Amino acid sequence: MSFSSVSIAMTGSGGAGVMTAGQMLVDAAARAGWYGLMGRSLGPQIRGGESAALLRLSPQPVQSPDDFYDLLVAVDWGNIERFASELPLHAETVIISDPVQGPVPALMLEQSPRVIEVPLKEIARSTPGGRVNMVALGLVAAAIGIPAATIEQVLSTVLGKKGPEVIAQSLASLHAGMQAAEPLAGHLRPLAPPTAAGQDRWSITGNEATGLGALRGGVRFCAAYPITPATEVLEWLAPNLTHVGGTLVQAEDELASINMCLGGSFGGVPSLTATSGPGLALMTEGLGLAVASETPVVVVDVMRGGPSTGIPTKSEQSDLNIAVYGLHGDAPHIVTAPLSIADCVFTAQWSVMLAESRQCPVIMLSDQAAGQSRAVLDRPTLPDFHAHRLRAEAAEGDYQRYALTADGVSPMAIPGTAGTTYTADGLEHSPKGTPSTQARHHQEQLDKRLRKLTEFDYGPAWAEISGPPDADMAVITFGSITEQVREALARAAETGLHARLIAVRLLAPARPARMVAALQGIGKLLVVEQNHSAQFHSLLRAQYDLPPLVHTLHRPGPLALRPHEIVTALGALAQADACVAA
Amino acid sequence: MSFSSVSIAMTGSGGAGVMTAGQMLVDAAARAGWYGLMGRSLGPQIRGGESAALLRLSPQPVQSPDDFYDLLVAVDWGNIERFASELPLHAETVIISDPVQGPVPALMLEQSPRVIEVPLKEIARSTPGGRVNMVALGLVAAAIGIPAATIEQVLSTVLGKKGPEVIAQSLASLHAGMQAAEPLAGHLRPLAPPTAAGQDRWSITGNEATGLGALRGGVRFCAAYPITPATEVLEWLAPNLTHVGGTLVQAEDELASINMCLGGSFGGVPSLTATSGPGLALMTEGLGLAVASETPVVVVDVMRGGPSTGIPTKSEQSDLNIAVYGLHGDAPHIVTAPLSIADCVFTAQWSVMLAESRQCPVIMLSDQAAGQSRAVLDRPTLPDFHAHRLRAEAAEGDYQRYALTADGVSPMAIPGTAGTTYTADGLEHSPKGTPSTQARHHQEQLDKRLRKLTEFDYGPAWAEISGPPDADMAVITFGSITEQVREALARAAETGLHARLIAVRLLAPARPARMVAALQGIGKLLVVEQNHSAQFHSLLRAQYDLPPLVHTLHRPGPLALRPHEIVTALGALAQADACVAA
Amino acid sequence: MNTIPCDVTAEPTYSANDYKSQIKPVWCPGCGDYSVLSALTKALSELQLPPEQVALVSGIGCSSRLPAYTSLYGFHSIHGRALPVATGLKAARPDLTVLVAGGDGDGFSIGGNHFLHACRRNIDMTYIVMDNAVYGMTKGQASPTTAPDWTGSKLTPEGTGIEAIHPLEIALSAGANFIARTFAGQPNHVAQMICEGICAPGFSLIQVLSPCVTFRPEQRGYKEQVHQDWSTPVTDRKEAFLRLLDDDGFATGVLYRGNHRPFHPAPDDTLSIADLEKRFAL
Amino acid sequence: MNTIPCDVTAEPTYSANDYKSQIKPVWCPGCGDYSVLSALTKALSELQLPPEQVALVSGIGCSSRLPAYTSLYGFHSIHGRALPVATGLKAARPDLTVLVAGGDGDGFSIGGNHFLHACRRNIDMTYIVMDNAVYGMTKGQASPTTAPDWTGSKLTPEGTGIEAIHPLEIALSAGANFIARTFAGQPNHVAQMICEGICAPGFSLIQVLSPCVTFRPEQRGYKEQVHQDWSTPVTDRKEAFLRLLDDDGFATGVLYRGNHRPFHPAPDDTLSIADLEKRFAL
Ligand SMILES: Cc1ncc(C[n+]2csc(CCOP(=O)(O)OP(=O)(O)O)c2C)c(N)n1
Ligand SMILES: Cc1ncc(C[n+]2csc(CCOP(=O)(O)OP(=O)(O)O)c2C)c(N)n1
Ligand code: SF4
Ligand code: SF4
Ligand SMILES: [Mg+2]
Ligand SMILES: [Mg+2]
Repeated sequence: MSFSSVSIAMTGSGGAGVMTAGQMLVDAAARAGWYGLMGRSLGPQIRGGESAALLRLSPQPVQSPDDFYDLLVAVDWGNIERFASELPLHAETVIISDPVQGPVPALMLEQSPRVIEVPLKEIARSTPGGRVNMVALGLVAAAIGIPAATIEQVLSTVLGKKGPEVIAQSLASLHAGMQAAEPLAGHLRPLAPPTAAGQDRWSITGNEATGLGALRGGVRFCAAYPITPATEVLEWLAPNLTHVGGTLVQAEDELASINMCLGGSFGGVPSLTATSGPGLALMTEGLGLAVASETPVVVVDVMRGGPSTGIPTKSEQSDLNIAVYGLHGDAPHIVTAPLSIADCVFTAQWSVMLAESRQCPVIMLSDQAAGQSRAVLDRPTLPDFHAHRLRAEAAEGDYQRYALTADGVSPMAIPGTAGTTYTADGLEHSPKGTPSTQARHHQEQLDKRLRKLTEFDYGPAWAEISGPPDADMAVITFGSITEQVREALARAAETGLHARLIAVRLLAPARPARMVAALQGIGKLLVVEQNHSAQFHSLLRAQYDLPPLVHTLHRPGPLALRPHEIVTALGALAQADACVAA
Repeated sequence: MSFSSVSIAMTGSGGAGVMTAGQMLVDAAARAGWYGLMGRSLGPQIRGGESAALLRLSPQPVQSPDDFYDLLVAVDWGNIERFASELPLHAETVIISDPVQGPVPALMLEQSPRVIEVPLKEIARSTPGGRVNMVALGLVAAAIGIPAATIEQVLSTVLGKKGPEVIAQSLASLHAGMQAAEPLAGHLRPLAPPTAAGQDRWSITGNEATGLGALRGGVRFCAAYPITPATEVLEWLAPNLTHVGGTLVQAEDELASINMCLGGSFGGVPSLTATSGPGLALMTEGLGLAVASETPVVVVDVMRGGPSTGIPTKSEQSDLNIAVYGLHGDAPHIVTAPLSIADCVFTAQWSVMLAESRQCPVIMLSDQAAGQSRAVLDRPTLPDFHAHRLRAEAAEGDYQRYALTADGVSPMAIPGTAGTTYTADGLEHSPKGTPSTQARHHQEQLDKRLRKLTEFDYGPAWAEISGPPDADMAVITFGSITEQVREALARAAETGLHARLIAVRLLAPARPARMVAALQGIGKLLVVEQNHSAQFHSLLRAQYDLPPLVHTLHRPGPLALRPHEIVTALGALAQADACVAA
Repeated sequence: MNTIPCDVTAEPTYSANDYKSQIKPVWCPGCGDYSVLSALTKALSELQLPPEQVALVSGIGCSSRLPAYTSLYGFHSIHGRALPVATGLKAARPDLTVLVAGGDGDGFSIGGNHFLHACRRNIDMTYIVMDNAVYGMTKGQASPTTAPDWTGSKLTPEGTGIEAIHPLEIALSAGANFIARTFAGQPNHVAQMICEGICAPGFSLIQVLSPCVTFRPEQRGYKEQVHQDWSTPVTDRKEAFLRLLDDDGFATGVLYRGNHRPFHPAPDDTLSIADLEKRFAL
Repeated sequence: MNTIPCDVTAEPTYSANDYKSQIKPVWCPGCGDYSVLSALTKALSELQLPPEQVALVSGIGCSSRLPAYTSLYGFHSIHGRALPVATGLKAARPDLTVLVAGGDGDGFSIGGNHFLHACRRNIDMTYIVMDNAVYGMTKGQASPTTAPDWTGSKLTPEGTGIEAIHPLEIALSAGANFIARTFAGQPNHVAQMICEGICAPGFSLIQVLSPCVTFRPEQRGYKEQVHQDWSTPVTDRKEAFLRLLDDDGFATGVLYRGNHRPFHPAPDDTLSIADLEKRFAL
């Protein structure tokens, strides 16, 4: 491991409250100066059901899960078989198990972790109004060395509204838990001391970050239909959009939400909606209209397990195909993907800018792992770009909404402007917008709609490229698993295995010249993605000339790809013989 | 040209009736022993508006349009600029123009065709109740040598219901037209004599053929929402499905029609619907459910100009992307395309068989050019295969709807069967069908759903491959433009340019081993398709290893690709230097 | 058409339990949907329908989880599309008894169009809507039956500001043939309504007020609010409308029992495919 | 909110022709939609609305071609989605006058759900449905307002066998605030209804019986069938329902003029983005 961190899983079913405890732990660690990450593994139940808070804390910035958990605190073992595979352990792992919950399931003992029994429930019972999750919280905080004062303060703030009695009871449980941490001493490496904050720190989830990026980019209208795991984007936007002078409408379905956004955007107001796979499927007809009528719009797809209803609460990167290719007809549009939780702000903001500038739909592929995880990170330096739409000025003459311009972008008139009225149309049309079945008009408009996307300079933001310029190996990836790849590459470098990182933020349109430059000198390529059919690999094959030797590492959700697996795949690629595989 | 044929365009706006005349001409030619093809070019108007009947007649079987029209009969020149480019002429073309309609538009004179003025309207006026389209019909029939008796007979049959007076008037116009044909003598090569019918002949459109194939395959339920140019599939099925004991329901929209089909199919009845691009876009969520719940269903997409509403009346092959990649999540399914009008029967029938056998959705990509064109052809020899779904028998034990079988197909219980009740689900599930969020179940079911498609033996029907086994050049294509490619290859062969034809009927899943065999010895490949962004080419790149030198010939609709263009592209490929392009 | 033995007298073969599966519901403790499940199985045992002759189709939502908890043929489809799936099934397999279940969001929001047209098409099936005036499954947003001033949703923190829909009125307008309302807290009444709905020809709508204890805990109070005012159904649309114009949303019983012709696609089975092919011959 | 000068007295600036474009309609000669176009331009000139302040949104169908024939800001969207597009537009740009136009297929078949929810949401816009009880554009299939025994469609050669929908009843149930019916053959009346619809707050529905001379030539007879029975609007839902229960589908005039609160999203504009960012800071 290239830096010091502690990974902790807290599991518990029903109203055990492990999410609350996990959240407080991250908050406290953050206040005390650590960086951190908290993901969630949830069952299908609305209330209760299995759940796990998946934390990683570190003195260095961290946005990737680690290979294994150092500490697993089981408030109970309910339904553990359903998600045990999401909790990789190793021989150094410490399991805290409450004897009243029965023996540690065999499944969890395969890697021979150390088991320490702590009667969490009994301890909770021993304090009046005691809560087992607070006991667990105290135990963990003490074990890894979070200052008591900080965790107490967080607890008091979070439970503030519940009144002094509840706070006092919870504090008592917390303290009881802290005292119970003693047997752990020596078994668990405490966190390395926090680094002084050189910069402001933020605590933010990917879905909140996406909402913020949208507002920063200029979005002032949103039509919303809830769907897991995208709902929080919409819920964050609802009050905040209003606060900055915008509007959110709850729609009757996704057909309505996308088309409402087109209406808002036609009115000149940058518009966005967020959804997940099933909703995106319902939106593709509307997105096609956005392409043909050249109406800017952003759709954030927070990906979950598919196909169909699939696994709504768990992450996957399997909507790449539909995002890039899912519109009928020749329908060029833009597809982006944020590379981390923090990058959700940048990518959402950039997506709005691109939609407005290119007058086309942008699909941003976030995912559950980024969207519903919280990170404590340095306040990101954020770009200034925001919505700029080329507008037509009031005119007397013959306004051509779909004029054939050199760069393909035509000035767009906004209702209210005199002299430039026109009818936006999804039928093929002349430059003026008059419906046309003529071959020439069709060709011209198809050319124009493609040109405005392919001949635009997206700048370096199309991908994040790092690593040695003389590397002959590269890893190419997209989306939130970039963080795992980053960590894997750092670790591999420590063992002398150097590879370049190409993390693609712009998935469509293709950037052939940029890719040639990015692949300069690369003879071996590893494609890393989280889905079953290696969709990214097939996209890359279709659009780019790849090096002679290409390996892929792909797996569907919900098992996160772990850094060590990427290191292993890279090692195998380094060993592989180009001639055999070519 | 490798065989003798005459190509005729009849244009006219408003109620001029060129379509009726064209239809009668094909019918008469057919009865007299010729083969033929009639396509349609239509404007957006419901009634009136520009239209052209596009015919080709020949003693040999013909399903491809020719390079140029030999004869253009303009009943009038209304809106000719809108579709002139769809009517390629050459110096040998004879234009029949009615002087009262004004001079021949300059646009039509660019290739210096011969113009012969015939006062069609005046001739019509000279017979009581005279109709200008019947005059034109008589003129053309006489000029190319269709026996008068046959055309008279067809006319009387077609107009039968309108009563003897109308028939008599129309016959008078017809005869007047025949007499007016005299000035054409010597200007137009008459049709070579018809061949004796060795076999029954059929007159059928692609949309009718699709309906027939569906019934032959076993379809007994259809839910329908009209859309151009797919409506005729549904309209043909409406009475005929009923006649063979099936049911058609008109749905409120395409979301309903696809889901009604899933309901019918869940009930054990093979189900199909037909639509075009915008409707397919609305169906992808339902298709994803079909994938996950393993419910057989066939969707015929009769492609038209896209994106969005696009050009509804004209042909294009631009829905390949959405058909192959348009479902969210990892959603393997089957995509087929008929290779000609006649092949619509085979491919529809095969598609039903595949859907039933693989328990998955099949999207069949037909197009306007095939669907709305009528061909006179030898009665096709049709395969026997039909729906066979692996059914679960009544059982006492523990029925597992999604059992992990070797070939991936699990016996499906049909409601009414005792002991095998289960719940079909779009949520990820265990083999039994119980919703599950477990990584293992997800992986198993994803593997199974892929395996049942990739490990199936589709047999030689996956593609039609012809041409010299030792060729080093091949043309690869799909869909109804295969006929143009066939004709081009025949012509090229006459000039000593030999190439193999690979016409792909199975567009998904990929058949890598078969493709390796098909490409055996091929160093140069020409990809031919009718769309703007070369979607087929990018699909091939993504899924197959292609020869070192690949050219593409692609163009959006509505201009049909003409055989000579393909010959030219092939010539250029033959000249091209592999090393430069590789 | 299926002939449902709506006057069963013989020795019963199936107990309510025979209609239950082994799967443990994902519902929250106290959720109204548990009672609907019990009531449904009770109704089926009263009618003594063989489980394999009954199909239960649903969409997506907490309530839409119902099928897997039964021993019927089930189709847990996608959000909003239960009615089309059921329509296709019944049209293709008129011999089956087709039931549909789901929530207010599934049925009246995303599924609103199918609701309208299913009422109008009036195919013989029974639609049970577990109405909790909220999207339970996605953690508490307003549905079409939510009051405009409910501020419990983060998506509409000031309330939706739009009036709740009247599903029974829409059903009546659109042509449903049997319309009833009941309350999950009275499972015997729910069972009775389901029995009557199944036995009524054409499209039957049963709105079940089914509390969401997690996101609408105040709905526990429904039991004080409901009143069985519609103990005798009316058969006249006008009277039914008048009833609804006075409705506070909590009257239970059969609102309306009509006389509309159910839709019957009628295959005639008169020709062979060879006959059809002949028509293409010249 | 826009304030429409519904009592114009000043010297008129815009003639009806100022609201027309140069584009020749694709409609068949004699189609009822021509009159609706004229009536619309007449209504707008009566209200003297500046063309650039008015947006006209439509779906797909013959009738939905309307926008391009006007000089307004138009959005010819996709089949069935005119109302959501218009809703987004009005919510984002409350200063504009928003009109929506389309056919019975577009509005009540594929667009039925949006119709329901637009009535309910009651946003200030005016929806003109050119009802010809047929899908004109796709060459003559039955729509939701087609009588069950109409055998003119190849898709339902025996008739649909299902009852026609009652769009005004649905609108009334769902919460539309202004509901009228008129007939294309009486363009002055159409214009008047459009004026009143625009001036009425909230969602206004105007059903225009607009003959399809090509696929429903018998509709030329509408002119003998219509009767202006609803010359005074009622403001009470109950009375409106009673009117509809007696309706033969040909009464014209304002059926209902309600008092429902229109939906107003209300931005408060109180914080900067920097303020929001601060909330993420530790
Ligand atoms: C196309 C689509 N959009 C959104 C969702 C997310 N979703 C699942 S259930 C649901 C609402 C459920 O509400 P309701 O039908 O009232 O059922 P309840 O959970 O209240 O019983 C939503 C919005 C989805 N699964 N699919
Ligand atoms: C998604 C989709 N489905 C189907 C169609 C085909 N379509 C175009 S217009 C139309 C019906 C039009 O009927 P209506 O709205 O009554 O308009 P009219 O032509 O009668 O004025 C249909 C089905 C389409 N364009 N898009
Ligand atoms: S969230 Fe509400 S509706 Fe869903 S299971 Fe819980 S109580 Fe029932
Ligand atoms: S088909 Fe009917 S509705 Fe369409 S333009 Fe012609 S007359 Fe009008
Ligand atoms: Mg609900
Ligand atoms: Mg219509």
